[in-house]
Amino acid sequence: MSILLNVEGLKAWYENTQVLYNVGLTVEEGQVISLMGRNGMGKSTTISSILGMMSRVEGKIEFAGTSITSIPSHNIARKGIGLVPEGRRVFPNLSVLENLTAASTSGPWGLQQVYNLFPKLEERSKQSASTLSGGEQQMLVIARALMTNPKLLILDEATEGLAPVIRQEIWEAIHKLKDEGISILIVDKTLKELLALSDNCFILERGETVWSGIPSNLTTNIADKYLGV
Amino acid sequence: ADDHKAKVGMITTLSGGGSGLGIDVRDGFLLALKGNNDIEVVIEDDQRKPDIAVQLADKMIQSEKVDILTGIIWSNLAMAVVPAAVNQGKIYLSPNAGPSALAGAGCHKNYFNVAWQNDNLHEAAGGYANSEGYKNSFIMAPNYPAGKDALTGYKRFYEGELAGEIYTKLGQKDYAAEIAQIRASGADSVFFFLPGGMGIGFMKQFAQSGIDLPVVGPAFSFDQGILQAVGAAAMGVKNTSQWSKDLDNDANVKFVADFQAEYGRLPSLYASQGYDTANLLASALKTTSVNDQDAFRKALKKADFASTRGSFSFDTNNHPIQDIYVREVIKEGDIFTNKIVATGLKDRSNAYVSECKM
Amino acid sequence: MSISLFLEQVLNGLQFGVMLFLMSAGLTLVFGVMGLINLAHGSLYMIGAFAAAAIASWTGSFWLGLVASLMAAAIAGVIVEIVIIRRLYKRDHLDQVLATFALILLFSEAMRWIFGAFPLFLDVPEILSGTLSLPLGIEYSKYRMMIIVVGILIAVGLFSLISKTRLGVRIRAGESDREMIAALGVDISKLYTLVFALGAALAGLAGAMVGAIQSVEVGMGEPVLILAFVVIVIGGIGSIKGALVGAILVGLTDTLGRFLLPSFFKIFLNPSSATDIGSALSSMMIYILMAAVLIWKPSGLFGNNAK
Amino acid sequence: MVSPILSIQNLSKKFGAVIANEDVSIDLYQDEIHGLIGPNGAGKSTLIKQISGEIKQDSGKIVLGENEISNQPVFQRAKMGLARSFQVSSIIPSITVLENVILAIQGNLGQTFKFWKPVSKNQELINAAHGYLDQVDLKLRMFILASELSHGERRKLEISMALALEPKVFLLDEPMAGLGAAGSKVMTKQLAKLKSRAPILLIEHDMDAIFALADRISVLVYGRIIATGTVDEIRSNANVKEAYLGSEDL
Amino acid sequence: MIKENYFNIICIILLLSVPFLGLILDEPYYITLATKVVILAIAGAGLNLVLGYGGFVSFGHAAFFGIGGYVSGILASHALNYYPIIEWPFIIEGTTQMLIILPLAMLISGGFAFLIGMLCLRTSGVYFIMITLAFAQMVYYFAISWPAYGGEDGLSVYLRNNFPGLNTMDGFSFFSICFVLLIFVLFIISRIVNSNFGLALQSAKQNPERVAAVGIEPIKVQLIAFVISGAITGLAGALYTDLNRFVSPSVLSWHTSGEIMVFVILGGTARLFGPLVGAALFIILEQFLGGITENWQFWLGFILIIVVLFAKGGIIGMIAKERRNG
Ligand SMILES: Nc1ncnc2c1ncn2[C@@H]1O[C@H](COP(=O)(O)OP(=O)(O)OP(=O)(O)O)[C@@H](O)[C@H]1O
Ligand SMILES: Nc1ncnc2c1ncn2[C@@H]1O[C@H](COP(=O)(O)OP(=O)(O)OP(=O)(O)O)[C@@H](O)[C@H]1O
Ligand SMILES: [Mg+2]
Ligand SMILES: [Mg+2]
Repeated sequence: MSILLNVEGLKAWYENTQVLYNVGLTVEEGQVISLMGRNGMGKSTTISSILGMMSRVEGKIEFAGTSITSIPSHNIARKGIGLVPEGRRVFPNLSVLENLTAASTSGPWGLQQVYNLFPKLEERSKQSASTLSGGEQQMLVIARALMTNPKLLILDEATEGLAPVIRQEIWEAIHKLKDEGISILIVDKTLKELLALSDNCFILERGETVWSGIPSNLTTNIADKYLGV
Repeated sequence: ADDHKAKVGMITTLSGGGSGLGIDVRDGFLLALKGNNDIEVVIEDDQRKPDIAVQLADKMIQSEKVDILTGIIWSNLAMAVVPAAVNQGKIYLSPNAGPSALAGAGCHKNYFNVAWQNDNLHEAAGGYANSEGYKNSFIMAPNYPAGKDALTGYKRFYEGELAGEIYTKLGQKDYAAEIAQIRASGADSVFFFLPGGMGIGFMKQFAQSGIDLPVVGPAFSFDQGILQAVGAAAMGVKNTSQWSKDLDNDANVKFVADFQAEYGRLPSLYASQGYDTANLLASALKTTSVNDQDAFRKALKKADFASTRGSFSFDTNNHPIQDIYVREVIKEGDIFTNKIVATGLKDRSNAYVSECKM
Repeated sequence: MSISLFLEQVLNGLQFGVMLFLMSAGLTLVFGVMGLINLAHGSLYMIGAFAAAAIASWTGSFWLGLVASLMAAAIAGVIVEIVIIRRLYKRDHLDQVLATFALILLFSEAMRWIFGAFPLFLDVPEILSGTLSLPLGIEYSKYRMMIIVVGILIAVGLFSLISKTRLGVRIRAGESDREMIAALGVDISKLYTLVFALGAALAGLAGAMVGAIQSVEVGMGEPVLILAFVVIVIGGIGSIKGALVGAILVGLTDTLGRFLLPSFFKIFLNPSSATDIGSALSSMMIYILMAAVLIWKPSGLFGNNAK
Repeated sequence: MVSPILSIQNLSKKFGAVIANEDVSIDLYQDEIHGLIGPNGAGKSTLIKQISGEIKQDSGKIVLGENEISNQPVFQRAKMGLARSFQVSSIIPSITVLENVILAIQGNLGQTFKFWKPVSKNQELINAAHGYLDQVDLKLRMFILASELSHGERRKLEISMALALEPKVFLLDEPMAGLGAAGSKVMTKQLAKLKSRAPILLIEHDMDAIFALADRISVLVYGRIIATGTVDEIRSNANVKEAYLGSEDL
Repeated sequence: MIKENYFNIICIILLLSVPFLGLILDEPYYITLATKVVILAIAGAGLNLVLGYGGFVSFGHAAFFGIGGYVSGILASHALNYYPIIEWPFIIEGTTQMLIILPLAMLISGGFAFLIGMLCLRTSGVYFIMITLAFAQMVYYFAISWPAYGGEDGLSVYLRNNFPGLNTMDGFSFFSICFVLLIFVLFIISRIVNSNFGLALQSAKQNPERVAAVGIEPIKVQLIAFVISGAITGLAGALYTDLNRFVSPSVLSWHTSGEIMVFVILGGTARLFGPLVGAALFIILEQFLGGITENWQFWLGFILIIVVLFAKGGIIGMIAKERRNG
């Protein structure tokens, strides 16, 4: 299997403060990868760096064999990375439908497909995104990322605030996506499901990759040390 | 020799809106002083802001130590600068703007107006309206002191009825509503005072409206600089002025020729006023010194210079006595300009002489 | 006062309103949609008018002048966006205020440098000069009629562009979260340059069209800027519909205020103080209107979120 | 009979056609954590927003202690003892973490209209703030700007600001969201301690936490309360299972 | 990069040296300019309180500046003409005492700020910018068309008002009064912004919902700040009338609001010395460029653009990056 995303020796800064020191991770085609670590350890920053949203990064980030460290965000996204950011960044002044059309590209994922995945969204298609409930917003951003028909879907805390039933549906959906050949990089706090789903895990501690391996190798010991569980 | 030297501070509008007027005054003034080494001129731009003008006057007086101030275009700036300056013993020669407050009770022996009292051109328009037999004028001006002076001036001489009297917003550019009122009023003539861009807008819109009434106004909206922008819409309009390019006297012929040669454009009313102001000053300096203020004032008051407008003398309140002409807008080749068609008022002084205790 | 005079004034108010809409359309677009406070909008308006006047007098064709106004303003807009504005999206709004204030100075003075201090000539084209005869004996200027038509066409066009097309949706998305829309694969910088150019072109067009019946001079953009802001704030920022309604409301208020207030005060005051108070009040009218609207609806008539 | 500290009586709220709350009544007693669960969009946050005053109910009554507060503005209700956390972190980004907490303290103490003494020299306020930051494990980060916090850290700050209000009632909208496994564990312990200070109305989608903490639970579905009861009652309620919990083996 | 405090001290020294230089070189105009900078800096400091710290951008501060100016002008002109301001129900005479005029100017402009603020603070953001402008424009048009105090021609008072023990007509004495007032105003503002109130004010700008949720009424905080701000700007207006011995509606025009705003942004918003640095730089540029070319506005615009592009957070932002409250 070929490597889709390869990150090595990644460093990143906010203004003048460095927060990533040495992050490395790889995503192979068709894999589900989880990125773990306690609060503030740099998971989201790693994701921002991959998508070209940080003002200063150093190190290697390769997607589908080409370096994407110094190209603008939108070009990275167009290469096939779809992002579900943390903190539900819906476009608040747009309706649900408009949020989706803003992101749409041609491909297997279209309005009908995401509506099938989240019927609630169809029901609310005219409602302004800012007035959706928290969980509804979360569904919307996942749907929105899918509308870009990505090769690699990045989910940052995508199940936060979702009701258990829906969360299960999301996990199932991820399974389905995986089956369709979409690679997935997940940050999530629900360890159990995550581990059941992942092909590989990376753990961050203060901006460095400190552990990586397959889920079954993640002993309670390691989990306790790095994740506090 | 050295006695006849003088330093002049010119505060005028050289940037922003309305700077065309200031530039003309300055150019006319400097033209007259060409080759005159006795008079040193310091020029500053007031940006058409009264507070800046006041500060520049302070600068001229305190730092530059000028003897004479001149240059201000606008009444409100003049009101800000002149009283303080003349009270500090400086001579002020106004090349434009003659607010009534400075002609009547507020007159001062050190203040000389070389242009006109604000009402003059409007008065002449009123007089002309009588001579043309207008009986029902519609009159209009912006809602600020100079606008009120204008309508008052017109009414002072005009003897007919008023079909309407409107004060518009200062700076207004669209006059559809007023034009509709004019159309409906049954007026037989229109008098308006709308300086600068306001007048351009009004004239163009009036011409478009299809109303066929004679229009009279003071020269400000029909002078050389602005006229090209109004274009054919101004053709045939009568306007009142104490000066015109075609005035046939030696001083004026020379002025018009020299100005064109120097600056490559036709002179304007304002340029003539700047030119006259400088010549007045030079004439007084020929015989006296600024250091002897009494004598200097007397020399100024004699107005012993060849004015571009022909006869010119000062009344007791130091404002001009002069003829005010009626001009008509014509086209000379490609250029719109004016020619004199009548005399509106002869040897006109102003309404405020008696209030001036000097 | 006759009915037909009153109707004519209503028509005038409507036309003034549409004219105001033309002036503010570009501003709403840039301001509401891109979230950019562009004080230099008036300068683009002026550039359009000057370009039209220059080209019209050179070629003798008003229509070529109009085209020139669109192009000159759009080009100026593109340059300004790429060189200056683009660096300021991430900054405080106030930096935009300062930069565009500086642009006013720069553009005004540049125009004076190039064209001199006196107003330029621009007149309505031959076929649109003169008046139309409407029912009830109303004579109405053809050119003003054309302004009404063009204004309404532009309103419809803009409205569909912004609310109906995907381009419009993306532009609006960018306003609330540029970073996010870029991360979804949209080249938001290019879009914004486009929008800015479009807004500028509309300003330029308005400058040329209005310049033909008003005056083409340095500084002509400043009062317009204020009026345009009043209009879009009354309508609700970012709403094209709001701008149109706001413009017509302002146009009617101003025109009818000017016309009716002095006669109204004549009912119980002597004519001269009635004229005084009436004209004083009528010059404040649109500001009173704006304050009243905002106190009643703090985010304008059609604005949904106060930003 | 003990009277409730917070009593919500027959609240209803509609947004156009969407019925967000219909006839919702909940009483909150001393020493109690009352869990509020329900599917996404059931109207939980809407309920909290009505209680805190951010939006106005269509009908119904809210009583805090002795006082009806249904028509009070937000800040009054906060002053009277309602502390809320927001579902999406709502902090003040341009000031430091410490100052965020100080703001809450000064709001609680009614010390806002002091114009002279610098906050940075006000040791009392600072010490108090240290205490609240300690409770959420944020003390080490207190001098950085709140905008520089990571997502999870913001959640913590949010809670610490609620603590600083020393309220009569806590309204917590998904405090665990984004905290991570470790954080949730700590938070669970803390909330258990907190309820002795003031009762908590707790919205959570984290069932481990809610079942561990809540004394009673109400389930909101389509704006209506379909069940209220103890943890065990709710767990075994078939309707709740279908509407909310799903097949998750608990 | 230097500490902001050191930079501030350097500013004060430079500012003070200008009038001394003026005295030594016998260039009284330097003193006038320095005084103008000081007065405009006071106006800017007032605006900075709401615009910088409070985060609501007022485009109507010309109203307070002008009202302060007219209070001074009207009181003085009545005193000079021996003509009472009101004769019924009781007589109010004019005065030329600065010690009465200045507080009164602050009181009245503060009062206006209260009324205007109460109505305007219902809105926010750009709507606030425009509604404040609307009120200022109403005052402006009122002043232009109201004939009692000169209308558009303005009101001349010929002499500066009196200050016990000083000859205010002497440029240096008048400068000293203004300078002391500036320092006093800056001191007050620095206390306010660092106080509890200041914290609430800065917070209300960022997140009013949050502020309300901790039991603080954001509107009340903002209204108080607006009133203080209006009063300070009114003080500057009164001094400006004294500087020019003249006041006219042009100080009420939106250009004045715009310029005060430009000073604040140019110097650095929410920086104590921002307005002073901004006003000084602006006026130096205006004088310097005006002296070398007729097209100085072009170059002024050009330089301002360069400043915005390369100095994030204004001049002080560029020189002293780190921003702490106050
Ligand atoms: N805008 C910012 N400016 C400065 N520092 C920041 C900013 N955003 C995050 N940081 C810092 O960067 C570090 C990493 O943050 P990041 O958001 O990547 O953490 P995370 O692993 O995603 O945590 P969480 O689980 O809480 O979301 C943290 O220490 C945080 O304080
Ligand atoms: N202003 C509004 N206009 C229209 N609908 C609204 C508005 N505010 C909320 N809603 C709708 O009301 C319903 C209840 O929303 P609420 O935020 O209370 O849900 P919730 O129970 O908190 O959900 P979650 O667990 O997902 O946060 C949702 O369907 C939401 O879309
Ligand atoms: Mg994160
Ligand atoms: Mg919720």
